[in-house]
Order: sequence, then C-alpha cells, then structure tokens
Amino acid sequence: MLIAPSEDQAIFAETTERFLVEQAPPDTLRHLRDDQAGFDRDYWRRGAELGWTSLLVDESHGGGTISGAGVVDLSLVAYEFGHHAAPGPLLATNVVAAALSEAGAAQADVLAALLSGECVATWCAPRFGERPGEWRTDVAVESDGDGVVLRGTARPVEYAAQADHFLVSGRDGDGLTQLLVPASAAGVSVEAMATVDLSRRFGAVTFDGVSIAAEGLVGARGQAAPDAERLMRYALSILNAEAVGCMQSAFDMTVEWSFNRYSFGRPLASYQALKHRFADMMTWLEGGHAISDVACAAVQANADNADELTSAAKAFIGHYGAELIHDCVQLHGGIGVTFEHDLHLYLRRLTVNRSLAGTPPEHLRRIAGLLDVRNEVAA
Amino acid sequence: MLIAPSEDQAIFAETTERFLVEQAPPDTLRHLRDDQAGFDRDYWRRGAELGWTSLLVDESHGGGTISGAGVVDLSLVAYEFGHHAAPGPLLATNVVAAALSEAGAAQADVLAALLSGECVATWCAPRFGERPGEWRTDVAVESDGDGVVLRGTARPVEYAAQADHFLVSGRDGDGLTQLLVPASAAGVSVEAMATVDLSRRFGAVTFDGVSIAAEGLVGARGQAAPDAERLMRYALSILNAEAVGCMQSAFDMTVEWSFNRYSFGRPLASYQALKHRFADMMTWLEGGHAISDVACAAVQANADNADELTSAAKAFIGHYGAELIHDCVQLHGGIGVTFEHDLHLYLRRLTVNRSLAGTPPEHLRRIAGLLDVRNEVAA
Amino acid sequence: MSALAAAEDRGTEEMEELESFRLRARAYIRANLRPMTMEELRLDYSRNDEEAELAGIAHERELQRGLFDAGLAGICFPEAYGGQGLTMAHQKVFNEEIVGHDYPRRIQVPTFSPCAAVILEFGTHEQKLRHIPAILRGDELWMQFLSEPSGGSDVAGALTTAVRDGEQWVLNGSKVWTTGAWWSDWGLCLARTNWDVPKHRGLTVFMLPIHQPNVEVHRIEMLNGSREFCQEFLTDVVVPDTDRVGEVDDGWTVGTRWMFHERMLFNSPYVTEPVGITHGSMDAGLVATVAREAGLLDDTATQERIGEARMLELVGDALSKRISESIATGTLSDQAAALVRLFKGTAQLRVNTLVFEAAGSAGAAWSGDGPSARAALNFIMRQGGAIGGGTLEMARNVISERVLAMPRERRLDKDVPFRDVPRGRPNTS
Amino acid sequence: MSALAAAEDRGTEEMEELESFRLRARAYIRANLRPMTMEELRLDYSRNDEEAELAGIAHERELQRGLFDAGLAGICFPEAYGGQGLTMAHQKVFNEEIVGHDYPRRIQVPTFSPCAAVILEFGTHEQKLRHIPAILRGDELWMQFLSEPSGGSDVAGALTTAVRDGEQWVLNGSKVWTTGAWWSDWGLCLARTNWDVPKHRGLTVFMLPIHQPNVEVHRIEMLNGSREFCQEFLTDVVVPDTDRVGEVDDGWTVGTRWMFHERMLFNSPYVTEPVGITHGSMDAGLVATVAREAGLLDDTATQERIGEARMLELVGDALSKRISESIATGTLSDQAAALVRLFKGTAQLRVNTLVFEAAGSAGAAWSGDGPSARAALNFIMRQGGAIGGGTLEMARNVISERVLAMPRERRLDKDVPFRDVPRGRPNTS
Repeated sequence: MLIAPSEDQAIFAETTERFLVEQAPPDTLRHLRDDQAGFDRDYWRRGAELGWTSLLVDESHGGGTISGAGVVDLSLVAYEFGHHAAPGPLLATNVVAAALSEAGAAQADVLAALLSGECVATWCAPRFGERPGEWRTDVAVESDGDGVVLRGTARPVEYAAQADHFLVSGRDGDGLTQLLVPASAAGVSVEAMATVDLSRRFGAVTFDGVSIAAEGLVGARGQAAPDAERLMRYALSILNAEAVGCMQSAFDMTVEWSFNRYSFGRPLASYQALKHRFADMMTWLEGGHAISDVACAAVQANADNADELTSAAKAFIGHYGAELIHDCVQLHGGIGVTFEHDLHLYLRRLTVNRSLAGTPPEHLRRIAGLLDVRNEVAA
Repeated sequence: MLIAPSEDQAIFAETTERFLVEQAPPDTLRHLRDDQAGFDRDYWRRGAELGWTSLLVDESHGGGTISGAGVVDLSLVAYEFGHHAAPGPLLATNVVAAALSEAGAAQADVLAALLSGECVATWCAPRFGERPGEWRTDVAVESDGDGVVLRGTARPVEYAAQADHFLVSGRDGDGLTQLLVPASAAGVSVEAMATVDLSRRFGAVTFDGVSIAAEGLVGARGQAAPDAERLMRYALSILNAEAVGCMQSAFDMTVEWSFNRYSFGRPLASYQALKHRFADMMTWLEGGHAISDVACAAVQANADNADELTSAAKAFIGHYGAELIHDCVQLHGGIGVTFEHDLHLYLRRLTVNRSLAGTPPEHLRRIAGLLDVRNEVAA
Repeated sequence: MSALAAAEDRGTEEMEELESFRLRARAYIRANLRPMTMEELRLDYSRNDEEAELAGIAHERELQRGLFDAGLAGICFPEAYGGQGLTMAHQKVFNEEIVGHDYPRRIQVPTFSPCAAVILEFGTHEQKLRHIPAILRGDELWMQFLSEPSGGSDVAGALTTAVRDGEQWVLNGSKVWTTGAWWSDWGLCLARTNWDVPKHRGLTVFMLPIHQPNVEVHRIEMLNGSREFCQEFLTDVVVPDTDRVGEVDDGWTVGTRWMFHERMLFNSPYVTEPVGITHGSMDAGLVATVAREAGLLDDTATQERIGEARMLELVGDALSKRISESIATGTLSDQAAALVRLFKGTAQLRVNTLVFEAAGSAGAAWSGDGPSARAALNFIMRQGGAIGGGTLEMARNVISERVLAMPRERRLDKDVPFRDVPRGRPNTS
Repeated sequence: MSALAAAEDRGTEEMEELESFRLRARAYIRANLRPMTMEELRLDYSRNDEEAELAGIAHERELQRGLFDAGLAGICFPEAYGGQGLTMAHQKVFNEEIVGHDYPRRIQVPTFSPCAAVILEFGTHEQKLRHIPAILRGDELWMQFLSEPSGGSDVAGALTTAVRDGEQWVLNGSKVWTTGAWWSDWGLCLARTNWDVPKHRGLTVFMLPIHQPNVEVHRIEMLNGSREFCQEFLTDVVVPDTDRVGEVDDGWTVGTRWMFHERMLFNSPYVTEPVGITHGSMDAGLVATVAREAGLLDDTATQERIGEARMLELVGDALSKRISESIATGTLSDQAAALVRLFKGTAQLRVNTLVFEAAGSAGAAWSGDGPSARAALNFIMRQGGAIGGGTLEMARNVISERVLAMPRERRLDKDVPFRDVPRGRPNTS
C-alpha cells in the first residue's frame, strides 16, 4: 500500500477496512464456504455506498475518485479486500463499469445499477496470446442481421452464476469485440467451477448461439483489443493489490505469533534460523508493496511501461506471495494447516489471484515478449 | 562415493588420492592456469600405471577392473579427481578407450598407447537431440572412395589441443558414424576455447575435408547412435562422480571453517541460521552421493533406467552442487571469492562439469522425454 | 527385550528356517489376501468417507486376526506374548512376500510401533500379557497421546498433568495430531507428574482407553478437507497405577526409546511394510498429467518442471536407500534419518509447487474432481508434509547438532523447575 | 556540523537560490564535462588495465579540481573548509544536472563519504582545515581502513593495535577490502587502543598516509580476475596524536556515525550521484543476450528466465525507491536500508544464475571475450555481491533485530575485556 496516502485516501481506506472488519470477520468467511453466492447483496450495496464501484467511472457518468487517480484509489480498496480476504465482486464489477464508462456510458442504466451496487456484472475475459497485444478467447462473435450472435465458452469467469450481466470480449474475425450480454439472454448457461477461495465463485459461461442486438455492443466491432489491454491492466492492478493485502495479513499474524509462541523456553522470534526467514519474508512483502504501487501508478498514468510493471508485479507477488504465506504456515506448525485457523483465508485468496489472469510463469514470458518488442522497435 | 567399497576398491581409491594429494596440491593447480597443456604427460603416465585408463577396457584388450564393475571403479577415480580438482584427461581418455575396446580393439596400437598413458585421445561428442535417442552434431561424414571425408566443427572438445587422436561421432545420413582421427591428419585444426577450470583445456576442432581411410572407422557406418548413448553414459558417470567429489571438498572445508571461525565471540557453527544451511547442504551432498552411485551402478548393469538415473544425477548434482559450493563461498565471506583461497578450485571444476554434456535444464527435459517415451510404450 | 534377544532366547535350533517361513507366508498370503496394486494400497484420507473408513478398519482387524491365527502375526514379538519369536530377517521375508497383496495397513503404525514396541520394552509382564496378544489379534488399536497444542516440536514440554490419588492417577489436558483416534481403542499417553523438577524429569507414561466419557475426541479439518487427525480433551480421566508404563517421573527414559521407535517408523522389526511401497509418494507424475490437461505439455518450461519433479523423486529414493544402509552399517547414527526427512519434505513441497505451476489457470478454478483439483488442494496444503512427522526445522536442528556435532541451541528450559520455564510472552500490558 | 546546520549558519538570505544554482551548474557542466552514457559511466574493474586506471584517477582529480575552482565542489560542505555551504536540495539539483556527463565517479565514495563526512563531524578545526579543502580540490583521495582479515562482519572486533608512545602512536596490523588503496592517498583507520575493556570501548580512529614504507599494499585477485581490492599490512606505522580523530578509546562513537554514513552511501548529501544511475546493475538484459548466442531464445523456459531477471530488476528498483521514501518520511528507520541490500543481493545472485543457465553449453567453454565469458565469470563470482558491502547474513540480522525488533543474538563479546573474548577454536590437541 501507499507509503504516503493523502488524507482523503487514508480516510477512504480506513472506512472500508472498518466496514470489512465488522462485516466479514474470519468466522463469517469460513461460513461463506457453504453459501452459494459467496456474498450478500446488501453487503455489496453498502460497499457501493462507500465508493467501491465508482472509482474507474467518469464523473460525468456518475462515477468519481478520491484523489483523481481512480486506479490508485481502487488499489486501496483492493488491498483491504486482500487484507481481510473480503467477499464480493470487486474486480468483476469495477472492470465492467470501467468498460461501460470508457465506451461513453454505453448501457447507462446498467452502469448506474453497477454503481449503486444493485446489479453485478462480470467480465468474460480473453487470455494472453503468444505475443504482447495478441489475445485468445473461446467465444466467437458473428454477424446476425443488424446484431451479432455469440458462440463458445468462457472460463473461468468470476461470479458467473451471480452476475446479472456479462461483458464478453469475443473473437470477431481478426479482432476482438466487446458486448454486454444479460445473464437472462436465451442460450446463456453457467456451469459452476470449484476453487480454493471460500467466498469467491467461478463458473464456465457457455454462449450457445446467443443473439445480441447492436445496442449490446460496447465499442466498435473488431476494435476491442486495446480495451482488453486496458481492462486487463485494471484487473491485474486489483489482483495485485489484493494479494499484497493477503501477504501483509499473513506476515503480521506470524510476526505476532513468533513473539508469543515459546519453544524450549524461548520465543520463536529468538531463533536465528527463523529470524532470517522473517527477514527474507519482509523483503518479499515490501517488494510486493513497492511493485504493486509502482504498477498501479503506471496504469493510472497510462505509462509506456504499464504492461511490463503489472506483469512484473503479478509474477513477483504471485510467486513470492505464495512462498511468504506458505512459510507463515510452516512457522505456525500444525495449527497453520487446519481449517479453524485464520491463516489459510489469505493463502486461499492469494492462491486464486496468483493463477487468475495469467500465472507467474505466463507473466514472466509476457515480460520477455515485451522486452523483445521493445528491442525490435529499437533495432 | 560408495558407502561400502570392497577392500580392493578402497585401496585403489586411496592410492589415487595419495598420488593426487602429492602431485596436484592447490598451489600446483593455481599455477596450472599458466600452463598451456594443463597437465604433465609424465604425471598422466604415472596415473595410467595406477589404473586410471584401463577400467572400461576389456581384459582381452589389455584393460581390467578392480571389482569387475569398471564403471563403478572408474567413478572412484573420478570422485578423487573432483575431490582434489585434479588435472588430466580422465574423461576424454577413458571414453575413447571404451569405444575402441567395445569395437573389438579397433586400432589396437592406439588403445595400447591410451592404456599406458603414452597417448591422449578425446571425444568429439554429439549433443542431445530433441527426443531421447536423437543426436545433434556439426560434423558430417561422407563417402570418399573406400574411405570417408569429414567436414564441420565440434565444440567444446576437452583437451582438444593436447589430444593425439579424436574419436569423432559424426552425422552420416540419418545415423551416426564413429571414427578415430589422428590429430595430425591433414585438414584438422584446433582453436583454443576459454573456460573457468584452471587445469582443463577445451578447443573447437574443425575438420576441413579430412580424409580418413576405412580402417579409421570404429564400428559400422551409420550405426553409432547406440555407441554414442553408451559413451555418453560413461562421460556422465565420470562428470557426476567428479562433481560429487568437489561438493564433498567444499563442504568439509566449510564445516571445518565454521568451527574455527569466530564472530562476536562465538564460532560460526553456533549460529542457527548457518546451522540450518549446513543441514540443507548436507542433504544435497548426500543426495549427490546417492544418485551418482545409483546411476553408475545402473550404467554398469546396462539397466533400463540408466539414462533416466544419469540425467537425474547430472541435473541434481549440477544444480545443487553449484548451490552448495556457492553457499560455502558465502559462509567463508570475502576470502572465499579470492584467488588465493582453495575453495574456488572445486567451484570451477563443478561449474564446468555442470555445463558439459548437457546443462541441468537440458537433462531435466531429457528426463521428461524419457518419461514420455515410457508412457507411449506403456500406452 | 529386543527382537534379536527374543530370537536368541528361543535358541536358534528350534527357529523356523527362513525358506520354510517364506513358503508358509507365501501360501497363506496367496490363499487369503487379495491382490492389490501399490496405488490401491495407498491410503487417501482426503475422501472423508466415514463409513468406508470404519469398514476399512473392521476389515483390517479381520486381516490381522487371520494372520494371528495362521501364526504370522507379530513376527518379531516374543512367543510368550502371542508373537512368533522370529527375527528381523523373517520380517523382511514377509515384507517381500506381502508385496502386491492386501494387508492391515493402518494398524502397523502407531499400533505395532511405537506403541506395542514401547509396551514390550517397558511394560510389566502383566501389562504385556494383557495388551500385546490383543494387539496382535487385531483387537486393540493404539494411538500416541504425545503432541500437545501448546507443544509444537517440544514433546517433552507436555502440559497434560497426572495427579496421584492413592492407587490411581487423574489426568487432565489435551493431546493432538492423533490419526484416527475416533476409531482407535487405547492411547499411550505422556503426562507431567511433577512440575517442580526440570522438564525431562517430571514426566510419566500411562495407558488409557480412548472410548470413555472423560475423553472427548474432536476431529480436525485440514486445509485439503482431510479429517484424518484428532484432538483429545482429557477431563479428570482416571488411570489405575497398574496402567502406568515405566517409573513415576521417569517418563523421558520411556520417551527417548519411544522417539527412537518413532524414528524407525517403517523400518521397525515390528512393522509389516511391503518392499518398494512408498509413503506419501511425491506424485511427480502428476506434473505431466496436470500439464496435459492444461495443454502445456509441449513447452520446454513445463518439461523442465516434469523433469525436476521426477529428479527429486529419484534422488529422494536413492538418498533414502543410502542413508538406511549407512545407518545399518553404522557409518552414520540413526539421527541421520533426519537427512531423508529433510530432503523428502523439501522435495515434496517443491513437487506440489511444480504440479500447481503446471496446472496453469486451472489453479484458480476447475471443473470436476480430477488432477486439477488435487493440484490446487495439494498446493494450499503444501506445508502439511513439512510439519507433520516432525517439522523440517527440527530435522535441520538434528542434522546440524547431532550429525554434524555443531553447538546446540541455547535452551532456557534446562536445570530449572518446569513450572518456572517461560511458556509464553510475558504480559506487557 | 550537518549539511543542514551549515546552511542555516550562513543564513538563508544570502544563500544561492536553487534555480540560479541550477543554471550555474548546468552552464559549467555543459561547457566542461563531456557527455557520457550510463553505460560508459559504469566502472568495470574486471579489465585490470593498470595504466588506464591510473589515467582515470588522474583525470578525475582534474575534474574535481575544475569543480572546485568553479565553486561547485563540496556543495554541502561548509564554506570555511572550501565547500559551498549549500543544502541537500542543491546537491539534488546538481545530481539532476550532471546526468549524462562525465564526473569524478571513483572519488565520491569513500572519499567524500564516509571519510570526509567523518572528519567533518569529529575532526578538530585544524584537521578539517588541512584535509577537507584538499579533498574537495581532488588532491587527497581517501580509503577506509576498517575491515580486517580476522573480522568478517564484526568491524568493531578490530585487532589492528595502536600503542601510545608519547605524542605519537605506533600501529600494527592488517586491513582489507579497500578499493584501490594503491592509488589512494590517505586512510581513515580504526584501531584498538585498549584490550582490557569490552570490545566497543577500546577503539580509536586515526588518519594516516598510505604511501609510506611501513604500509605495504597488496592487491587481491578475485575469482573474476578483478584486482580492485587491496589488503594493507601496517608495520610500526607512526601516527602523531594530532592525527587522531575523536577521543582515545572512544572510537566506536566515531565508528557508529561512520557506519551511518556508510549506510547512506550514495544518498549522502556529500556525494554526487547522477539521478537514475544504477550501481552494480543486475544486468538482467544479459540473459537474453546470452540466450541468443546459445540459440535458446525461442524456448519458453528461457523466456521465463529472461522475464524473471527483468522482474527482479524492476522490483528491486521499486523497492529501493519505496524504502528510501519510507526512511525519508520517517515511516521506517534508516536500518530498513538492509531490506534493499538483502533484496538486491539475493536478486543479483539469481540473475547471475539465470544468465549462466541461459548460456547453455557455453558455460563450460567459450570463444572470445563476449557475453558468454561474462556469464561464466559472473557465475563463479556469484557470491561477491552477497558478501561485499556487508553480507546478506548481516542484513538479515539487521532486519529481524532492528526493524522487526526480534530478540538480539546472544553475544559472547559483551561486558568482558576484549582480550578475553574467544577469537578462535580452542586448541583441542
């Protein structure tokens, strides 16, 4: 998280944190395992009132930021989400709201409902292709009279069974097309998928010849590759900030534990082998904070190196974050691998974030690809 | 090294060790940096008298083993070579001698000279191909009257500039052909290459239309792929055992250092963070011994899993051996990265062995390839 | 009395020849124990099918009873207590013959070793007569009441307290990490009987039935959903003094041997262990399976992961063999077993990580119950194998201090009454 | 006197405005210092071209003299000692303007900081008058005579001894890891003046000329062939008491600040440091260069290696910035610099390994002097960056003990006369 948030940002983050501490304590999270939706609609509406859904939406469309830097503000919320392993479609809703806002408040009614928290939408995102700028998707868009028809399956889609709308980035000839598809449209079906996170839900969304009128288009046909790039940056910014929140929680719990837990008459914190591991963990933690913040700032500024930095953040936090929390588990001993302990809440969240929107190895290759492109441009 | 060598094996290993301690102490090794050949011919002849060159050669061709298991006996010599970072063409000579012996004492005079240490030969080895059983080489063999002609360059070739003969495994149509080429043959040239080892020498050997009569063939034309497989197993067995010797030397020196060196009034060996690293190092060391021995035994027995085990040994020892010696350097502090210290002698030897005949990543892929082949056979 | 001593007692002239024993064992096994692959023999606790587990236990009791009746149970236990009075060599023959067949898997450890082994070594004649034959018949399944929630790696720091009351003792406290205490019969329990002497000098060992109102067994859910482990709460559990094992306050003498038998694990002469079986296999092959599902099999990075997992498995096996032989030949002390523990524990972590990496995006969410599910659950449970059975940190301590003879860590629990040993952060508020 | 205090002394009304300073600096730089890329500015000690190095040093002395004459040397040093008496903000402006130009690179550290910084803080008026202007003119280049062969990470454990002899001191001992002592003029030397008090209470700091018969400078060859470091042997070196810095036996008061200035390194107000320059760059780009040579660029495993190296570089830069800001804003103590040290040291190791892996078989033997040669030499020298400038182990101690406030390691060198501190394994023969 930011070293020096503005006063408004600090208040904003604190308000969210207070809300989450009260609404989503660990025991509640454990119970959400058996809840089909994974979150409560009223909880989500109240979060929206706190500003969770407006940060990537232009003021003229009903949105608004805290500091003028919406991505950075959103990363503060995401950090708290990770810090408390909080439930709710933060990523899904914000990415779709951003897409609608950036397309000039396409589907203004849906956007308004997303902003108020009345309605939930999610993104059927494409996957990274071989080279930077290339995308893969298993959903195809074809012309059908004035409108289009969709065929194929997107997976995994966050909160697929809970979403009222899907933003689909589908293959359309050589390009991508973005559409908003109501969950109620004929031919749409969702099959639930399993995950290790207790509160998040995923599904495979199948479009079996789904007809969508031209009004359903979000932007021009075949031109959505840059949109996908931008939405992916938002998604990665949220995933990264969340994961850093998880790292911080696990680290803090374990430092505390190391002072309280005695073995052979001494606190764990007095054993040099463990002290040195805490030192390593702290560098990973601070490295995670640092690269997440730098990457969010670059996304906000639409900087040239925004992709490289988000990928570096995703790969670093995914790998070292998991190593950090696993080592926290190790230092807790047996209790750390039990369901009744809280540590795994953060491990679960981080584990899923690690594998969403490109695993660490995929992002490492993406960085190599970006360097390659840069060298070609330079040559 | 073997946990329970036979009495004869123990005496054999000890004799070699005594000889090396006397003939190749660290100061001598440091001076060899400036010696063009990297070893002394007389030293090598005396080593041959100790039995260094006979172990892979059939008794009927003048060879002989200690225990009946020549590969295992040779691994004892190789271990001592690594243990003392000893100079001399151990790998090169033994592999060529094995090839000549297995081809029915082809070139009996050369074989005899190799056995006595009068003459040195080396292998222009092929590299691993995409899949198990496939080979790559940049030397091509073509028919030329009754004989053949060679074109291309082999690199890196151990002791290329010092060798009197080259055993070449060259591409011949779809297969490989093995030939023995005198260093003096017209069209042969050697360009020296650089390396980090102080005593070993490497070169690139170019065959610029070198004509070789049919008698130069070692085995039938185009049929040498299985020979290459076998010779590569010998080469890997030697490289692995040597590298384990390096690990043992570095580990022993560093354990000793940790008891002797005091910091803040306590020996390094009393610091838990360091103790735990010694524990890790010891598992790698013992793991290295274990897999090297198991692999040598499998090569000796021509077992089905000999390739898988040698590759596992090569990858494990290459990676963890380097990590082990590097950590030994770290525990020595500044003095460990100076030329006047002895530690780097073992680091240099191991580093070169690690990268010869397939790097650890290449061997990992080879293991995957072998598993794949096995699964295909099973399916 | 050691297995060897038992055999010598009997006199070698009357002892069954190895070959005749082999034929007898083979005949019984082929006639009575159905063929099973290694894969089928592997225990999978993650299913959580309570009924199936109870049926499995009942089946194993029957198998054990069959062996007992055939004169094949307790090969290295003395005949006086229902065993066969044979040698480790006979047990090894049996271990060879049992390969590929069903056998009572769950009740080898900890019932035969360390529990029965400890009773055999420290129990009174009466205690042995009462329990060893019952154990060998499959009538009594035992658990170790050893670890405690407060204890971590420090088992001698037991807080469970036994207070003497005439000819009986009253126990209070909690034990944890017992596998399947809910279907076991007896617990071997380490308890503190004296708080006014240093840690190791105030412990005593007791035997107690698990199924009694004053013992509450709670099943613990692990991160992969497994509920194999239990925690027990002991409230005023009454144990007659005749169920004490070893002397009062001398429990650590028993404990030291107990730990030794625990280290021996499947190498114990009291344990049947099919040759070649692997415990907690590393599942290196899962990397390729999962990568195939994810469509990543062709990339070289995945191939390196597949190769690395297999390499670790092969080195682990080779190391295990080397260290066993080194211990057997006396080249290394039995403490060197910690090298295998550390290597395999670390390798297992790494393999679980490689599998998860190979799973690609399926690590986030998956359909069905296949390899991807296992990849993800094994990943979040990754440290389980680095904690259970002694943490890797303890293994590193053992290797550096016991094998390499480096200076021991400073302990603040020596030479002071146990009640004065710091057991938690002082209240700073 | 701190840089800030110096500035305040002078009174802000007479101080040069930042913008006018910027223009003056820019004008001088453009007119006098030739353009140089970051790559050209990077010092490469592995060449071992003695003549070129001496020429470089002579050139830097000239550059420094030019700056001095132009009123641009010692921006934060007091005017009384030849400096400009300006602020850290002025130094930052200078650091911005100097980007892309030649400047006296080698003599920033350790001459200006920590050496001149320590003299400024603890020297007498006479000492400062004698040395600071000479330093700012480029006439005196200084080295730290701090580490000792016996000392490792424990600099306060110095064995170099100074014995008082009337108005002078006689020094004997050995110092090591001085960069370029063979072309330097003066050494700032920590020596033991009292063996009968605890370690930190018997040290004193001295200044001494390096080029004198009683100081023998030996150049050390490193594993990559570099001979940048020296060891010095001091035999009966006579130092007048007037060249003592700070009080007798109070050298650790000086030493503590000395260490502080050393931690500040290139963030010191006394050091010119072009904005954006990287020290000991990780050379992440070398992975791709080497892989291209080896023909391995297309495989995904190599791509992961390229990406990993770049990732570590980017995170290192981000972390460095974050920690600097955290220290500047007081969120973290200056000890948190150890986080950057640890991260970058570890990352550098890893990058060197990745480069070597990408080199494939060229790691065994190579032709020519290109990237493959660098890959191999950097690999065998891999730990250099994890040792020099404070080991990573010390960084881990600092982070856990000073930043996380975990209990300090037990030290056997406290509260006992230094002569009684164990300094090696007792003779057991």
